[in-house]
Amino acid sequence: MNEAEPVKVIRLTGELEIGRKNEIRSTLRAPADGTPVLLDLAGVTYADSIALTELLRFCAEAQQVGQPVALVIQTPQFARLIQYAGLATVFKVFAEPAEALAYLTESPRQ
Amino acid sequence: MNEAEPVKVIRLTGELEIGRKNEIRSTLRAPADGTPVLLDLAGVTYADSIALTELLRFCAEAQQVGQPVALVIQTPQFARLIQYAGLATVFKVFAEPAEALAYLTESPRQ
Amino acid sequence: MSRQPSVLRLRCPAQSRFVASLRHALVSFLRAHDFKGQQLDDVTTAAGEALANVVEHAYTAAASQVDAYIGLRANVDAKGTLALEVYDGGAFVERRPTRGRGFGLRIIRAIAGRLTIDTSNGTRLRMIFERKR
Amino acid sequence: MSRQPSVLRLRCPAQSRFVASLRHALVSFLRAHDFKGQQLDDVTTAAGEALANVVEHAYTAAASQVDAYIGLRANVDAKGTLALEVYDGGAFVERRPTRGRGFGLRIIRAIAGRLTIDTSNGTRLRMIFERKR
Ligand SMILES: Nc1ncnc2c1ncn2[C@@H]1O[C@H](COP(=O)(O)OP(=O)(O)O)[C@@H](O)[C@H]1O
Ligand SMILES: Nc1ncnc2c1ncn2[C@@H]1O[C@H](COP(=O)(O)OP(=O)(O)O)[C@@H](O)[C@H]1O
Repeated sequence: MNEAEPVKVIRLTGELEIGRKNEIRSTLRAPADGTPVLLDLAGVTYADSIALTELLRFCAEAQQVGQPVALVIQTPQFARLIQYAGLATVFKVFAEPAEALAYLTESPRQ
Repeated sequence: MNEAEPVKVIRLTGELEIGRKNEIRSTLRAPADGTPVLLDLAGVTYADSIALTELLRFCAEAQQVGQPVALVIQTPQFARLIQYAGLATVFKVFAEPAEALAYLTESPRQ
Repeated sequence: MSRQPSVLRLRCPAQSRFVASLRHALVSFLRAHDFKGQQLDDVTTAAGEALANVVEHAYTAAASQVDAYIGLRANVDAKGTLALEVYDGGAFVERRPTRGRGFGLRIIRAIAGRLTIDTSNGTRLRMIFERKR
Repeated sequence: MSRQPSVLRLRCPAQSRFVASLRHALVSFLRAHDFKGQQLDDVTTAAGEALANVVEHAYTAAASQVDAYIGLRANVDAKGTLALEVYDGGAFVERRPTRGRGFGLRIIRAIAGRLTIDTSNGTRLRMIFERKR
């Protein structure tokens, strides 16, 4: 990672569920400048479709400003939730932060 | 603490409750030689009267062989349980292991 | 192994802040009945989606004085089969799928071997899970 | 604040391995209703003692085919008052206090503001707790 391309890290932990909808929504705000975003969700212990909807909205907003987003997910429940929802190909999911960072800083993008 | 007077440490953690009765009973065995015992219960998160009954039995057995016993308890629920059961004066309870150790190794006993 | 059925029943106001604790109570109950690993996760996920749907949809058209509740019933029979029901006293909202929504029932369908949705009197989702060992 | 009552009901075989999870389920439910700190601990302690008594005493004289269950019901009303019931289908055992035993009911009495024990049909302990803020 070099100075020219910083990465913004947004971290959410614990249970990402309906009771925390507003908090999740306000945490997931896309920077307007196209900075790549590493969504560190490694400390999430549970997620539901309310969280998925917020993540989808965030990624769509980011895409509009050409901002790449990589998700770090280590919780089996969360990873399977994304499969069950049919969103496996929609999110860029990595098990390790280093892999996500490599994707954000090294891969060529248009 | 010196070589002449070692202290045996017995540790129990988690929930000391009816479902673990047999395990608690077999862990709480008094050494036959009168070695002082530090019962390290600092990591106990919950206790019930089944655990109290086992502790009482252990302390009574220890007393018969002249073996001093000090309990380390830090959990408010556990400390209050002992009060509610009317056993505040029966157990030697300390909040800190160092205090319990000092009691076992330094106080004069008959 | 238990010979008798075990039952957990919960009823709470249909508010989002209760959903997590209903789920936690269900997890405690299921753990005691030897549900674990992926199956425990999956059942919990399905329950969470059904509970969230009640909060989000069941009472949207209801008058404010209505008793807006969520009900959950989990029954584990002698064979270890779980019948899980999530129900409400609201009204099912028929709706066309919208982009970026509509994951809840899709997730539940992906998980539950057998699912029935009864909308004759409020909404009642019933899911059956055979215990995996 | 919830306007409607909330209810948790649990029924499990009267076996010691279920007691912890019944307690955990109760804690989850109570936390959602703003019980915390010493009061949450105390209610949990009282419930744990009542549940343990069912396992230890209720069915000692019963035939082995009997449906030996523990029941728990927690009702939080609109004011936040908790009515907690632990009940069984066994028989109350009258007994003289023995040294080193008999702490369960003593602990429950020290905690519960209002306690009734109904032994007309199995045993039913009912405890009332006003919510402290
Ligand atoms: N308990 C319920 N009460 C009323 N309507 C419901 C209920 N559960 C589901 N629905 C209806 O089914 C639709 C699809 O639900 P779901 O797949 O969970 O997606 P979403 O909640 O994202 O809309 C909801 O939008 C709603 O119209
Ligand atoms: N649910 C119950 N069913 C039958 N007998 C009970 C029940 N609860 C309490 N008892 C009786 O009351 C006595 C006192 O209970 P308790 O104070 O908890 O002490 P302990 O369980 O240590 O005997 C028990 O020994 C038993 O005879």
